[in-house]
Amino acid sequence: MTMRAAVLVWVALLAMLGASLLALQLETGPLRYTLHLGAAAVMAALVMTVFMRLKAADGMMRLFALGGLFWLSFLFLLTLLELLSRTPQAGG
Amino acid sequence: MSASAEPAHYLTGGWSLRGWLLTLDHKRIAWLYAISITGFFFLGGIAALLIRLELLTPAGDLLSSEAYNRLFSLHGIVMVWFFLIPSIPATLGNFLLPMMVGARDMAFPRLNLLSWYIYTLGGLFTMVAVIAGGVDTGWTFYTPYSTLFANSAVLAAATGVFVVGFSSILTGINFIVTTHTMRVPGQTWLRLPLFVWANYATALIMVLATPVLSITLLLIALERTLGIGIFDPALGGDPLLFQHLFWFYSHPAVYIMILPAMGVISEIIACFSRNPVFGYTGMVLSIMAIALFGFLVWGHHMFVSGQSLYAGILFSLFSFLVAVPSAIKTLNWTATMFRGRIVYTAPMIYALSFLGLFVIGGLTGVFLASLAVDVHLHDTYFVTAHFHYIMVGGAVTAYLGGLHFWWPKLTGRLYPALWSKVAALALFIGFNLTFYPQFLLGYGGMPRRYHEYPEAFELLHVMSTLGTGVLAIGYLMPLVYLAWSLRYGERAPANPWHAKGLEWLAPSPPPVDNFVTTPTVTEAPYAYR
Amino acid sequence: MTEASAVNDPGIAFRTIPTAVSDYAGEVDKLYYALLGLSGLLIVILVALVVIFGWRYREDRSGERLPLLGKRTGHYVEIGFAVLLALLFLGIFAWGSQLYLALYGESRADMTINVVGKQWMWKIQHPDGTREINTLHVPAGETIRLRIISQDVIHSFSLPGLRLKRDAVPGQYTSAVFTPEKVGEYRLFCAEYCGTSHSRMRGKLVVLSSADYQAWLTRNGQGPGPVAAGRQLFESYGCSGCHQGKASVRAPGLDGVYGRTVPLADGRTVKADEAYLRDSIMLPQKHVVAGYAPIMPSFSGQIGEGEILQIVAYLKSLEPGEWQTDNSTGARP
Amino acid sequence: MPTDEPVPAEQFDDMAQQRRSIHLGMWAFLATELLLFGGLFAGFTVYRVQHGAVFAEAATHLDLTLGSINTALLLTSGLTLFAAEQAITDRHRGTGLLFLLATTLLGAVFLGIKGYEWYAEASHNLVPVLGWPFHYEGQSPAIAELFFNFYFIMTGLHAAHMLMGVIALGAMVFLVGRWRDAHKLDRQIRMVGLYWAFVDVVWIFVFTSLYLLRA
Repeated sequence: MTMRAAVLVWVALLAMLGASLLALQLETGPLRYTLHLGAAAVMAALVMTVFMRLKAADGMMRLFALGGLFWLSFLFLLTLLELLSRTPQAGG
Repeated sequence: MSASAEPAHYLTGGWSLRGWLLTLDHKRIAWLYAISITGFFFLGGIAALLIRLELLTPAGDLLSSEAYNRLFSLHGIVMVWFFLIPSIPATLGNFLLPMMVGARDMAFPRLNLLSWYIYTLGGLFTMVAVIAGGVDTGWTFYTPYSTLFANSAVLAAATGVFVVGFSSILTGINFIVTTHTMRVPGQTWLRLPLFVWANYATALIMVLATPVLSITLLLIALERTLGIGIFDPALGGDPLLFQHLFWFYSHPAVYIMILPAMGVISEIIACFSRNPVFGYTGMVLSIMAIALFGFLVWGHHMFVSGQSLYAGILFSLFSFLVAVPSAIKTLNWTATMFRGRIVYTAPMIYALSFLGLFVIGGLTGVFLASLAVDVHLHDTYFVTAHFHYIMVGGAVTAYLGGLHFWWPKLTGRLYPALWSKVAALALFIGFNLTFYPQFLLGYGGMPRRYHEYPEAFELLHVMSTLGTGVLAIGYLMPLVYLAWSLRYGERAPANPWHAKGLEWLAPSPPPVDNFVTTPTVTEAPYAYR
Repeated sequence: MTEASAVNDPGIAFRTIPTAVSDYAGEVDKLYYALLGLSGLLIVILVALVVIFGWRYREDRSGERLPLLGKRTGHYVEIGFAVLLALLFLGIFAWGSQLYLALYGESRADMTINVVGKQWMWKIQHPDGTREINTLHVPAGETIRLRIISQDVIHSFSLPGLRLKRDAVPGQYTSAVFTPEKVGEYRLFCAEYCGTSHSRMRGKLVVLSSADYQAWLTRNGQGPGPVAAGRQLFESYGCSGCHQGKASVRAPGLDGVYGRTVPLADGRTVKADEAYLRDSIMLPQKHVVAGYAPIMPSFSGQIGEGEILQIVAYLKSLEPGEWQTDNSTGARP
Repeated sequence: MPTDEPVPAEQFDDMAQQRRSIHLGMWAFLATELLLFGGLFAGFTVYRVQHGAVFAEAATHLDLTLGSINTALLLTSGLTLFAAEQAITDRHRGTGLLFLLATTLLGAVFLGIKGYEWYAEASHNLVPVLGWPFHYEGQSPAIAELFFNFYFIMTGLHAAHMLMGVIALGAMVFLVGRWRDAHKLDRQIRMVGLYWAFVDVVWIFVFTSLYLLRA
């Protein structure tokens, strides 16, 4: 992992932040929120691959890095599933 | 003991306080843990005895309601977090895991010691909670009772549990890394003893589930101190969210308690059947499946709570499915005895007791996974009986079995064989006397956490209380003869049971560096034939 | 609490299978017997195997040791056992889920009884406004829906005779449906730990014949029915001032609101059910109706759950257009 | 400068084993941290879905400019720490020290700005702590209070992690200044780097869900 790559990633990160802030001009709605969250996911991925050097790490290390996310997804998915199916009252 | 009389090992030398309290030796840290959890076990046990004595009569005549509620909360908190969670991993696991992979120590010895200190700090907070008048929320800390209504030392108790969580996280990290990186040449993943696999899976759960409990308790603490309410219904908060977060930890926590127990039982049954464990691969897969799918079933604690019916059905389905790997393990333990040469030592009697109690606990779990039956049984004594069959009949019996199995290795001494067998039987009988009647009480409708109850339930409560007496004897006996054996017990050879496994290659007790020469592994585990 | 100090247990004996008060309870028992049978069978097989192996292969028996099962045979045994057990489990799962939906998912009922849990008593309101504490009288043969809520902490309304239990959660209605068949007195508990006198928060379920139930209502009915009571509260809390009156403050009319789909200020729509009406009183800005300003104050902490249930009953009773006539004539019956 | 052959700690056989162990251990620790924040985010998500409109409106009461500046600062500190790591690996002590100091400074400024934001919110009576007066102009103050509760807990927990990070960075400044065992410094700076980058990642999500998902 070179310094050059790191600088490029930093530029990309700031660009993503700028893009996400620009998206605020859009109308509030699912599209805008998706853009914000998508930008956050890309930024997080960039930080993890380059600043945390996952790109250079071996498979086991990557598994450890993503394992937490995998288990966390259980918490999110099942809790949200329960909430959204709880009572058929909120329409929309 | 004079040090000159025996060869140097990890117990000789450095008998100063400093030599123990600042030790980085995983074997000594195991002892620090063993002594602490024994203390907490008997504290929780005294609470249990008082609870059972109160329930001898339907009226609340021995204790006030406040005292009773504080006692069952103390019993739960102490037994779950200060005994069961650390029991097998932090003592036997700490001692044996590095030896079983052939290492000199854990990957992070300092972290290991730190984990014990954090445990002690958590214990201190809990003691503060007791001295400050106790906590009356039950071990589950349900909101809004714990946040807005309870008038007891909730903050100190929650802090104690919050703190002790980090000790189990550190132990977990240590186990995971040690299993990954510290194995000697030849000790491949599929040659690891099941005890190592079980503790590895346990460590995964510790690392991944405990932080969710930590944050949940932190939220409770913040709501009580700063008034930052996350669960307050008046602000649109949802008490069910607390239950989701709590059980996301606390259901997998059951597997933290039972997986290491399963590991112990696999070692004992293989050794005293003189057979390799039946279906080793199946056992490994089952262990890992439990660690994974154990995270998908927490909602079965919430079937009557007002959660979505569809979520309830999904959680029920997962709960049935997670029972299958446990059933496979039971089948394999039984099949391991097939065409064996069975030796009835005390550890084996504990292991067979475990088998019986665990199966009853597991199958009654299937009752509770069935939605409509659970609605009737939820929060009754049936549930109390069920989880005691798993956690006490299962985990504690296995802990005692493991302690008897590895005692010669731990101490270099043998204990009286006859007494130990009597104690194992007393435990089995006492346990069933205590908890079997509670199944009947439960379907009969008797709710949990009741200080007083209708007179019709009296007979079974009396039986249960009487059983507690026998059970107490079953727990006190080992305390006496094991302590006795430390001084007067016969010296143990390196491998008194002719068992397989790297730990038995080391002298008893092992030297500080565990092995005289670094072992290598060339064969599958459990090569008893 | 003095009100809770007199515990009123039904005088019935202990039975390991409590008397089934409804057909549903009998159905749950059948599932219970099936589970007992299945687990009994598995336990017998296990114990038999352990005893046989333990005797046959004990150490002091001499003779050659027979070879172990082949690896492949072993796998067949494991997989076969796992598949068989999984299938059995799936069957029980489906059985249990079906009953569960019948208990909690059913909304058709002949009558709705309100249950409010409070430290440490159960407050019960019958459809005609009759109220009782810690005892629930119900008519046999009628399908009854319980609408349950808690005023403080979580409680759980437990009727073992009906194999029914439902948590009373603050801030959220829960419900359960049952049809009692057997006249008699049965147990009633709070099953979720709720503080000091949790174990005294119990009483009884009294199943009466339909005629006896009517007679009981007449004997005990006092005060106005819930609709009338709700109407009174609607006025005394000042709701009518904005929602009904000609004041300068503009609030949506509520006649016929129940069951309607309401458009909200944020573009969503919501079905005006009981939970919605309750939220609108306690957390008024959660769902602001389109075209109205979010100015309604919250009544959280000022109004009891029992009172909310009465107001909701009143609102439910209103027909669409009912208020127009009221307002135009100015008449107030 | 002494750059002898590295000696592994007693329990390890060689340096490769030690390095691997430390890395795996750190990642396991970060997985724990992830689930710690994850529980909080799960709760936030639940309420964000339940009380969408109120939360979105409440979010407009946060200072987006300061939040964005802080995000940029933190992202930049990731780069400077990476540079410091690189310099230490290449045994450029001076450069390493410089970048470390820059990182520490960026972290400290972040905390300062965060503290100012809290102060500003407190002076607008938006801190529902300890029964302080909470005055909120807008839809449903009760639910908005819930939003602010989350805001203070999430940013507070994150700031606590930042503080630990800044302390660790300070310690690294001291250790690099002393320059005793370069191999050990390599390992230490890697661990601090991983932790700092993790805190960075968490902030990205804290910022997005609290500041950006606004009306």
